[in-house]
Amino acid sequence: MRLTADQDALDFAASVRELLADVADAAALRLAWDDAEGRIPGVWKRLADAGVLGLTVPEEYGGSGADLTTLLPVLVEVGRSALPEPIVETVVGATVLAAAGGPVAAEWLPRVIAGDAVIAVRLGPGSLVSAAPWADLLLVPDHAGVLCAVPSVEAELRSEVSVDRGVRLASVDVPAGAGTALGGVDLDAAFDTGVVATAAQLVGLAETMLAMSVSYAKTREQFGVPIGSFQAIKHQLADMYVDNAFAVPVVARAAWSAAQSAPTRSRDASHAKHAATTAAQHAARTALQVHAGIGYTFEHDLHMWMKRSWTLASLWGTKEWHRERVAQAVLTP
Amino acid sequence: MRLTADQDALDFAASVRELLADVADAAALRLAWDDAEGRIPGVWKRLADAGVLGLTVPEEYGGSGADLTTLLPVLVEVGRSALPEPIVETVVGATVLAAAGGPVAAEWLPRVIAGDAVIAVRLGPGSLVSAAPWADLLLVPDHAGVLCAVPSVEAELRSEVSVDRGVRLASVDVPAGAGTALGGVDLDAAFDTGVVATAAQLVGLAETMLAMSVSYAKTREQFGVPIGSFQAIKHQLADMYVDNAFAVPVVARAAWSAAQSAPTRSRDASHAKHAATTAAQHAARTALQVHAGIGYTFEHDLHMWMKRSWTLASLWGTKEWHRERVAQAVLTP
Amino acid sequence: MDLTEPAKLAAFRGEAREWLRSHVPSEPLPSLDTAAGFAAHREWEREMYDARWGVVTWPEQYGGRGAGLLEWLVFEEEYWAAGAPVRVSQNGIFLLAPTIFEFGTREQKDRFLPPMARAEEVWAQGWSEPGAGSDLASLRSKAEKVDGGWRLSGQKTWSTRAVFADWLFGLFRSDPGSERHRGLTYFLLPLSADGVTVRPIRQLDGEPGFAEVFFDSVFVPDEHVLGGVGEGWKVAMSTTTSERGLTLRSPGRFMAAADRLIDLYAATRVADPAAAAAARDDVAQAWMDADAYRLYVLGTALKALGGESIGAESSANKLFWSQLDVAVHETALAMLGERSTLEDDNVSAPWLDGYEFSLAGPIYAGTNEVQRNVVAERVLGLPR
Amino acid sequence: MDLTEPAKLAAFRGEAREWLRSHVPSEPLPSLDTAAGFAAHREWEREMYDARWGVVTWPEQYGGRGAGLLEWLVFEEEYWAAGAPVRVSQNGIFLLAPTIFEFGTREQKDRFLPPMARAEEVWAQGWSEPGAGSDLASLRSKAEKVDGGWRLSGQKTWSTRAVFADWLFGLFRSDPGSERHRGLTYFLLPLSADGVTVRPIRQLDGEPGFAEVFFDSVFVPDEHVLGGVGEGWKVAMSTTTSERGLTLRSPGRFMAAADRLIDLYAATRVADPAAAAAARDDVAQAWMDADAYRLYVLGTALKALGGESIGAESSANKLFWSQLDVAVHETALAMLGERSTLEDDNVSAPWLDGYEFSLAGPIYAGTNEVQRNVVAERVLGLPR
Repeated sequence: MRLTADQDALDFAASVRELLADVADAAALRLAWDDAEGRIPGVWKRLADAGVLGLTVPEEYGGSGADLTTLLPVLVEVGRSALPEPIVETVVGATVLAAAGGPVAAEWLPRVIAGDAVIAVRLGPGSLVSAAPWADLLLVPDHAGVLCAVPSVEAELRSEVSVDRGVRLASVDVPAGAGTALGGVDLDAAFDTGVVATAAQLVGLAETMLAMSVSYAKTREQFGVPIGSFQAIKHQLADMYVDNAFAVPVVARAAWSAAQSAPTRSRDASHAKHAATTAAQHAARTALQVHAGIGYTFEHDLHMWMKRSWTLASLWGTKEWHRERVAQAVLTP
Repeated sequence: MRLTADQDALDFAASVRELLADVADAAALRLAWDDAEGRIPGVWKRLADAGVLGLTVPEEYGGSGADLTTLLPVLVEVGRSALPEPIVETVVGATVLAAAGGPVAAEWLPRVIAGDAVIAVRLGPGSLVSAAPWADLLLVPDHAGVLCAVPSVEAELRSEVSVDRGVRLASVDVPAGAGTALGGVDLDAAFDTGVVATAAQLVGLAETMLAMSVSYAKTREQFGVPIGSFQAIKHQLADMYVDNAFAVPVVARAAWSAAQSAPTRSRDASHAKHAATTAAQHAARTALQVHAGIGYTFEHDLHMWMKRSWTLASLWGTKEWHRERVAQAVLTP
Repeated sequence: MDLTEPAKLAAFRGEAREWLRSHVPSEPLPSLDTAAGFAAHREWEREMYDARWGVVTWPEQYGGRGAGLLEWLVFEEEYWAAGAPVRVSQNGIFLLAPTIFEFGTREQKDRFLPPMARAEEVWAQGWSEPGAGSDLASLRSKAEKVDGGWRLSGQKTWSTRAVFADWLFGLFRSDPGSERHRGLTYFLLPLSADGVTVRPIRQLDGEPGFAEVFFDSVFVPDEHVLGGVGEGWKVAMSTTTSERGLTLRSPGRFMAAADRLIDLYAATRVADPAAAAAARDDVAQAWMDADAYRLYVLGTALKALGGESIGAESSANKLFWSQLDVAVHETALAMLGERSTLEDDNVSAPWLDGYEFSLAGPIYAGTNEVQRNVVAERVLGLPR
Repeated sequence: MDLTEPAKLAAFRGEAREWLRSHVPSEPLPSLDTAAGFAAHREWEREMYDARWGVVTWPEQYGGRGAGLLEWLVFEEEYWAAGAPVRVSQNGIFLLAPTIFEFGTREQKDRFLPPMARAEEVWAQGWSEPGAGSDLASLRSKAEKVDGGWRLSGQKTWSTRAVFADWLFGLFRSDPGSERHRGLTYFLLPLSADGVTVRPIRQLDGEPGFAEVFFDSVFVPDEHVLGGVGEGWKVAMSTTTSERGLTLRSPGRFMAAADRLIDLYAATRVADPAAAAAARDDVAQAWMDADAYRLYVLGTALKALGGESIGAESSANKLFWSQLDVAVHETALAMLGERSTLEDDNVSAPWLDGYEFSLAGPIYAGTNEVQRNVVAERVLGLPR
């Protein structure tokens, strides 16, 4: 048995980590935040070249045909770096297209793999579509509730402004007759994939916020000693560590259940989103309290990770929504 | 304006505190716990002689005709000393009898004031009757739901054993035709009186558990210093203090609302029970953690206060029940 | 016990409510952290001052109503219930003014209080330094005695409002050999003085809510020293106590927030019943906590009026309101769900702003960790 | 990743489940803290031993099955799911045995392990002293070298099971001049030895779950020293690590508790719908936390099997399970409402007992305050 990704997947994630450290560090992130487009130029193509975007696309479309457990450590890295790129949306979109098959899949999947197309999807309880303003193709329900593939040029978007400048949210309206209806897709499975992928990012966000806080607590001095020598700080950081350490295996198990289409897939995905959201929110609160004033500034990097944890907590179903989904699975005979 | 009891009420409570320190200290409490009867011999009469039992009984029946705000500080003292005596039950019972009036009141109230009779009542959501095994008179609903005054000799009791040896709980069954129906009583008002009186005791329990914990933290040494010098202990005790400090005025206000039959009487009573229960439960958990091993023993006094906080938390409506009652008052337009 | 509002107090409440009802801007003013917004808030303060609602607790001679603590609490309840703007003069009228009344000379009172009350002179605070946050006594910015006054050098940070404010009050080390609480002096100076450089700091919401202030041999005349030379710590503490205590976080603010939360709950019950159901207990808790805070502060005020000192209660106070404020906003954001992070949503934006603002609560004016130490050591008497 | 249970492991599970199904006493045994109950639990241990289910992780030559960590976790899941009795041999088989296997001589293994496994010799622990709780290294009970052995003097406390146990293992200061972790030696001795006095301590539930043990010049032969003289701390730590770590709080226990909580919820939904509704979120949280604990321990076990060391994870582990255990029982008691404190109620009593037991979790084997220090200093590398 193995509860972590396979070694080759870990090695691949490590290479992505190096790539992101190289092209998407905090400085690059800051530029993207101040930029109207809100993305880091060139990164998307680099991720495509590295094989990230095609990792879970079936081989028949030119992908690597890997499952979610292989992609998982990459998604944690994406969270660690608070990367402002539509990876989850595109990966889930590609999953939907592959399941639907047909000409739409044949047309779009190779472009996704090559990094030439971004997909945004609307699934689950929410009505906002994350990454829609960045997307070339939208997978959204039409007025009859049928999921359709709609080139974004044909859709009407109402963009919103999030406190997290690293995401782009919009409401999408599909004119009657626009787009292509997608049949034979297990939408719940696709939604759960997005939920687990988001949970993985939240775990990564929490890890970075913990690391930032620990290093700050070791160097910042008050009353003549590092604040990390105060028990009040130590214990807050210890609780922060424990919270996230126990979310990690829950997220891993959810990826396995999704990859195996286990009967507990939805329950496990919701458990993962709930645990990871709780850990990330806890991490954001504690990180700010430990950083105190400096963490409250826009100049410091912390706020970009905090606000990403706020948005990812609110998308793909809130933790309350997922807790109730778990409750319905385990409390109803 | 004044949010604390009047000076004469405070002076009276101080005299009761001295009385209890004299006749109902921890040693006496311990004896009562090991005793089959479960009460401290002679205390009831002493409380009657001191005027506690007649304090809120109308003057026409020989009482002092004071309201709940005057009794409040005495009830806090009762909580502080974890006194195993049916004061709340008897006070509420007397209130009900006085409201009902007639021969039953005329027969029983003088005996209550004199300390010759204990009353137990069943009001509110619960079905257990606290102090029933000690009572001479039971005020319980008959099968038709009408509140009746039933001499305990005529009722059928099924006694229960509580982990708190300082209380006696029982289910009470009233044979058809037994007892005297009591009309014209505002049962909600009587229930709220019991709720606020219980909240006052919980505040007193929390105060004693805080005091015990602080003095232990000052004297107990580990790693060569008093454990109270560790920030982890300091902050737990500070939070414990804050919790109870903010419950105190909520309980006081509830007593005022009850005394004035304010429209917010029930909302305020429930708020008081919720706040005081939360503070006492928090205090019990923290006190045990601060005392650690020694607090976990039956030899140490702490457990008697902890267990009293458990029982009072569970009687007169749980904090969840009261929170929902507040919600219905403030959330429904 | 007596919780009936006295007739005189009720009348005061009625008068305040009436005036606020007819004068509070119907549209929210632009952000305090913009030049235009700052000016608009100055105007609002001036309008209040002209109607003698600006500084109700001040003596009449300085434009106040000589209002007592209870009137002040009542005014604050009405002020926030009316949805009135935040107070741009806050640093001055709530933090500095009490200190001037206590330690200022007659000349200082006449010079500084009237323009402060009219918001012609808005004050920024100069407490913290890069190396002196929670550990305020470790500050190093210095004041050198020169002919007729002092020359200030060094750096302050987290100076609220400094970007648009006119004057600054702060502590400087006037005795070069001194350490910790000794040898500090309390100075008042215009931010327009030669040698003063203000560098805005963007806070969490991206707005320049506070600033770093650099002092390069800034001259301050002797008459702008508040209290005795070398007694700055004693003088300043009277201010930070009021900051932590009653006069900065009036219950009215949280009662108003709890009422808005209840409105949001009612709306959410229609729009997203499941989200409302999940938040129901937290909404009730928020209302109860705001109500408990109101009662606790009332009790403290009545104690103070009864002549009791209220020292360390202010730390318990700060712990409670700062946690309450965060919880109220977290509950709101949970109900807002996917729209909770939208800055351009009329419903979400105020809650999001309020949340970001609330996150500063457990940090400023002495972190909550410091406050817990204070409660443990000064209230409970635990060893340092 | 691979979470499929291997066929061999599944077969082991099936065998264990089958045996437990047909052998676990249908009625709960009398309390372990009574003489009769203690005897009954000894018999149960003997029955398990005879079927080679008593010490599954031990080598076959000592009556075990040489089971690995995964088999052990599976066995524990099945054991608690079957509602089997608590393990009276726990101190011995989980705390002492691993130490004997690591440090014991061949003679000591042959002398002590078989009767331990058959529960003919039940072990009590002798760690804490009145002055040495969280600060274990400050213990003062001493051992004086005499001809052929040692003479022990002093006092131990919180000695679990000591009231009815046969033997005790513990640390004594064998070097009079030594301090802290140095100069301690690990001894094994019968509680029936001359000079040993056991004074029962009634715990929260009133039962004598542990005891004080007094030593008045008690002779212990050299061959009952475990590990080297003066190396007691190193030897003992291997035990307390296992106590904090995997082998004392197996997930099966909490999964079984969460399942019982779900049953209670279902019953409460009928008996008191409002109470069930108020507890719904907490019940779901309890199930999720028990499941998370299971997964975390599985992950740790797989790491260990992969050759990684798991040292300080055991502190995170202890923090999580001890808080989970309290929360599960608090949720149950909240649903039980007015009946939650009844010792004579068939439904409440087990939850009340379990709650009282759970309250010891954050205290023993290193308080949670100590555990947080360990996580902060050893895992996160924060300064001492």
